[in-house]
Amino acid sequence: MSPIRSRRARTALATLAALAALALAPATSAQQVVDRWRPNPPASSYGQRFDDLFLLITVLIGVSFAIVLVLLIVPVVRDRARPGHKASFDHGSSLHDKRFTAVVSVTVFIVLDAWVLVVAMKDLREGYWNMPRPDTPDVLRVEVLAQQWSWNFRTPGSDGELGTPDDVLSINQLTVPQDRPVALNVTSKDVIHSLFVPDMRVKRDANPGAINVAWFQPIKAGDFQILCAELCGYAHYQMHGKLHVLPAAQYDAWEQEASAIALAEHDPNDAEARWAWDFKE
Amino acid sequence: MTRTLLPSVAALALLAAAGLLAPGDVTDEGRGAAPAPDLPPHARAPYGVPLSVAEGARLLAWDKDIERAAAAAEPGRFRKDGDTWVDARGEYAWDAEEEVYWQDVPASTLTRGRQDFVQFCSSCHGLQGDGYGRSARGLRPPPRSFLRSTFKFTKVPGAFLPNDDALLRLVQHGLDGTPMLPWAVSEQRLRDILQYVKSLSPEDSGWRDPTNEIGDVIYTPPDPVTDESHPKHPWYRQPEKAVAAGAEAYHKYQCWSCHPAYMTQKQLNALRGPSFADTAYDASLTYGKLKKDSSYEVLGYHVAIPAPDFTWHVLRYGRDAREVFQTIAAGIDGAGMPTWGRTDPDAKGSVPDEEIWAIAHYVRHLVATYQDQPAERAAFMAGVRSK
Amino acid sequence: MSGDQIHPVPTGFLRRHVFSTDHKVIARQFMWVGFLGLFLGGVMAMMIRWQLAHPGEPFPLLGMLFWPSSGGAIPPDAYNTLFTMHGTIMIFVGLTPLLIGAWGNFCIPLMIGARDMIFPTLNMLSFWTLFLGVGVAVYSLFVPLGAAEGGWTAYPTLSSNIGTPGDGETLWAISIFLIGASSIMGGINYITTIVRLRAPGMTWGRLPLTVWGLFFTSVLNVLFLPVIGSAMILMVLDRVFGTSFYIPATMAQGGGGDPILYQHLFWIFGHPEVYILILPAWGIVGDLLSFFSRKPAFGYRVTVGALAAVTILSAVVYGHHMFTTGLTAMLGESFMLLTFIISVPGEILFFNWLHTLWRGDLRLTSAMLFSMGVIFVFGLGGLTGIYLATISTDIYLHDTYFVVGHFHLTMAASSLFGAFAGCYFWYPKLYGRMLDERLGKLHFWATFLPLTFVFCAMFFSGYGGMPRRYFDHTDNPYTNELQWINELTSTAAFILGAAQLLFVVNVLKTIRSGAKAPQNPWEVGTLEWTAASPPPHHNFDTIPVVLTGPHEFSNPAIRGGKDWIYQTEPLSG
Amino acid sequence: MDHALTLPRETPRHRTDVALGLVLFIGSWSMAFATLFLSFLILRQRQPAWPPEGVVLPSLGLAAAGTAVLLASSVVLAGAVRRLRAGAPGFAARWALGLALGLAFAALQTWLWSDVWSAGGRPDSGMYEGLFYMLTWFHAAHVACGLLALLWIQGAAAAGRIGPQRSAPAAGVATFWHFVDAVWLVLFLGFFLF
Repeated sequence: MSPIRSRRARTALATLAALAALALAPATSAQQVVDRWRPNPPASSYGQRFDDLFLLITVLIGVSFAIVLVLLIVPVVRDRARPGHKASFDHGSSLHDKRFTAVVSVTVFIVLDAWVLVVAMKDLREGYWNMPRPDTPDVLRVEVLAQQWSWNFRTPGSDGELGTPDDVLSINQLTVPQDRPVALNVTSKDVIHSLFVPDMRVKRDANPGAINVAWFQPIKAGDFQILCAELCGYAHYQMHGKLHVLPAAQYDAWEQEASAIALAEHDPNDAEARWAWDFKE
Repeated sequence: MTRTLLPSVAALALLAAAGLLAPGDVTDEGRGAAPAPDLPPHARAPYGVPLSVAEGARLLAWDKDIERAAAAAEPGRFRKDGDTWVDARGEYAWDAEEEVYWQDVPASTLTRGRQDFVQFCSSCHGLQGDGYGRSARGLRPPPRSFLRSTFKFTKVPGAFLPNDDALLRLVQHGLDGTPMLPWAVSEQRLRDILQYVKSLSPEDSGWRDPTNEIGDVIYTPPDPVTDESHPKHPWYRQPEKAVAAGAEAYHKYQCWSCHPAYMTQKQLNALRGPSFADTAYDASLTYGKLKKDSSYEVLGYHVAIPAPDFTWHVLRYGRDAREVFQTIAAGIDGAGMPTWGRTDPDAKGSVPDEEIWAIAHYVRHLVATYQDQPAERAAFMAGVRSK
Repeated sequence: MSGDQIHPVPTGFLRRHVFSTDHKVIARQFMWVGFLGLFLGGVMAMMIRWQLAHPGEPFPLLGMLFWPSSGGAIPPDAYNTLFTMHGTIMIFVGLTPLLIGAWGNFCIPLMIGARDMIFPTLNMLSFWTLFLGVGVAVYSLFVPLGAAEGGWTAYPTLSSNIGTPGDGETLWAISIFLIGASSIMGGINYITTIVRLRAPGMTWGRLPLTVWGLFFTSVLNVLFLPVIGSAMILMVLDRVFGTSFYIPATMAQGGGGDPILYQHLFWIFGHPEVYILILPAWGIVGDLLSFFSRKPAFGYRVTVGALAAVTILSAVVYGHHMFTTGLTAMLGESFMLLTFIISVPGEILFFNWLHTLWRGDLRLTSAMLFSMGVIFVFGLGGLTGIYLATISTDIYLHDTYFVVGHFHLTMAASSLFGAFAGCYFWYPKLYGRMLDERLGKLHFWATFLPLTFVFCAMFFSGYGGMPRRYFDHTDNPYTNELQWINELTSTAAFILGAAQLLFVVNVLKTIRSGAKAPQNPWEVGTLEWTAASPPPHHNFDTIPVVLTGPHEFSNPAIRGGKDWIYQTEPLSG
Repeated sequence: MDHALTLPRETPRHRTDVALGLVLFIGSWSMAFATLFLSFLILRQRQPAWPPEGVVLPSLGLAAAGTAVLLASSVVLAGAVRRLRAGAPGFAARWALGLALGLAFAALQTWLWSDVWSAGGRPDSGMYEGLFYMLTWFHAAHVACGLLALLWIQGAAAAGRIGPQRSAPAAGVATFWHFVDAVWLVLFLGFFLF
């Protein structure tokens, strides 16, 4: 890099660099929390597809941006205005130039866009939109009713039928079995919310007056965070819950117990409590 | 100059339409067709919501609040006349024949409270505070109706109305396991909201009924497990001893008549003494009971909330032993949980304080070990339920 | 009036300065409203960043002023108002007036060799309608129950009176309608002026790229702002007269509407709106890169073709904002494909810029630095758009900080750098005084570095799964792990905010004691530099006759040792 | 309006400028009407039954009468502009007739509203009434602007500022009126007839 001639400019840049360094030193408040900048490893069957496609796009974009940077920095260094230095005269309107631009843009479209498109379409067909068919035996149907600032979940309980007295109702807590597909029906009572489970790589808007379907299949047991991703008012940030994924055996025990308790708590003449709709496959 | 009049005229016409903006107090009645009968009142899209409160309210005041206000107020505002405070500004007034203090809450405070109430609370508690907001349909437990001035979790014994600080702490704590959030709203705005909520109590009931009395949080003696001033107490720094005593007390005082029992029938009989040696309990011994009489009414029909099973349900206001102690001691008004503790320091509670502390520790033990631990819980309950 | 009819110079303070019909005065009015908007939006951004980095702590200095009841800390409803008005003010009161209002009004007549806009009264009306809209928006901040709180997108049913009672949201909708009306008037004026008032010889092939950018922006303005106008009318009727166009049947007795209808209407306008903001910046950058590389803009016709393609395609790609809303599979995938196709003209434009720089004779003035800043920032922003155009990655990334980083890089940074480049380049012509170059370069680096850090850090927090529009990320354990990124981002954002003071100092210092600007400080050939600085009321004594294109730099045919030529000078041979 | 007096004869160039500006305005604002009409069709299609049973139907006769009156006023105004451009007498009279027909339409419209209002139909009493009021109010706002413009041209013609040598404003206002008329036609077919 040619030395920056004026001394004052150099001192200005130096102070700026110092300021930036100060800013970048991480503010170390008591950090018992594990700091991360990447999502947790995927916990759902099609979750890995997102990570792979994200990596692919990052690589493609990284390379393209590196090329752009080179094409940006070289002129600044080499073609800087100096006495005796001349610019080349080129309107770039010749046929050769137009053909060159066409070729470059087509190759960029093929390399960058078409490749990503193909992978994305495959992911959608086989993963995100590959809803479990209604007759698959072990699918767990879950009805999610979002409301201003909490999630109401409803699972069929041990009899496997929704709309029966033993359905398990819970607020902000959803317990699902491992390695079994979970089909979600998501809707809302009042404003638009969005069910977002980062570790399962699933997100579905809960629109009032409409039922959206989504699905995921947990491949790992544990507790995962449920968040709301669509602005829904003042406590949008407090509208989070926990997704408990239990190994199959533990889940069955839990489901028995939950159904028994739900049955014990069932109050026939309290129609309001048993909100339900016929599940949309 | 006027050659291009059209766009500006269009803009002005629009603004004229905008002038109809604040329809002011267009209440539900002010409009034509009544809502369809089958949908509950809240289902009407609330346009033209009245946001201002016209006149102030005269509400019951609490003498301790007045003392605190007197201490904090500028000098000379309060003076003691005999044994009653006199407020120079006239906000607090002593009512001679009812022997109560009244507080005249100005309309401006109620308006601010109303606006924040509509903004934050109406989605569950309803635009009229009747506990039936848009989001309230199907919620169990249903949101509190402020038209009946009974509050379950303020830690104030049922016979009394909760004071402002108890209500404030309840809102800031939120009720775990329910959509009632810990509200991050500033204390000043919360107090205005609470004044508005108090003003919702109907004529001569709640804060408008002079025969009611405002009480403080239940008397809470120090926790023997952590009380430094009595190091020689057997439970001091030994919570497992308190838990063991708690298990015994829990079953001795028949908490299991509403809550589930956590002992086999044999152990229970042994604990309750020879006269009950061969009692056979009914099948629901180890489940929370759904008491019809302890249910309460929401918009015309009964709602029964089962007593929580401490190994399963989330405690709504019991994050630590102290909060559980206060809930047991104060009881839950209108939910069949009596006041077990001492309403004031010199009275005698139906259960000695130490026993209540023991039960509190036992309950916290059950919650800590079995909640969200399905395997352990299944094993424990299987053991209890085996004859 | 049109043609070479010189209308009399207005006398009297009102005619000359307040209700003036001179496009240069109106340009200054728009510029100052734009600067006011950027300042207001900037302060709100600082408050938002403060709340994200230090949740609950009182905002220094201004906190007690605005929120005494919470001791200076920002309450949750005020936070929602902050990011709603931050978005609205930055877009409609900051960038639109500055980029399209100020530089559009100033550059179009001067660059095409006209005396004034074709409808000067409509031009004046356009400013005052915007002023009215801004007034209504500012008034809505002080309405009981606070201003709009539904985000700048204001999706119903949150923006209906179910989600946000009170008049704030209604006034917000009215102000958007008025600002939209002002942009429509401006659009009509710009298109007719460019079509009808070009100087003799100024063929479509000799128009500077800035004018092309503004032309396509006006086309989009004229076509798509009425769509948001109608969407706002439906919302106002919902809120004030109780109709239920956006309120579904399950929620209201008279219901039957569809909140998704609003999303479609909003984004049919929304995506062209972001192109409305970027097209002028693309035009300005296209020109400035050629001016300061002393080299013709590479592939002038291809660039204009790319701008036209983007304008046409911008109408059909809006679906990528709604991938998770429940579009049918076919609709979602077709929008994905169309969004990828619209990235092609963007890339072509990009290559032409880089090709312009290649083998040029770069004069690194601050305007040039800002233009190259746009290349860097739009490169970064545009490329990260691919994550969001693909449904399978957008399902995870939608409504997270990744999206915030993306649209700030493309819409905020690129348009902002284009506006700053315009300021440094045309300020001498507008005010007749040179802006201080040293301060300009310092302002560029002091803005560019923290800005890149802030918006790239948002990619990391978005990738980590931090949702958008959260009041307090420490409330749940998952986003609490990303809080450290918030703290860094906020620190850098405060530096970025402070850096803008350099520009304020530069402008204020120059008004009083800036060096007198020669007629053509940058040795550039477009028509506005043939007029004096600042140009007289009627711009040109005689309407110039255009003989050459705007980018004839380093043309061997130019004699006299110069490497540039006025558009009015013939290219011999 | 001091400017007009000092204005020389209106050049044909200026006339096409105004024409282009007006075409752009009408093209732009027809997008607004198109959006509202499209929303009307979408919302109408979402309703279980259209028109919902038990709803108060606005009387078709009144709407048809309004359409006829509006069409008539457009024809009359077009004739007036042709006469103005040709320099023939009778422009002011025809223009006044057009204005009167416009006012008649406004009266019919108000009568239509009062019918529905008195029968209890409010904007919030259902989707049908909501759409009815939305479409007619928005159109009526433009009829009001049109009437104001017609009145202004009538005044300008009386004061001599509008004449054969300066007819662009009149032509412009007439074109805007035809636009408002066309919108009403679409609205009449879309809402009242089908």
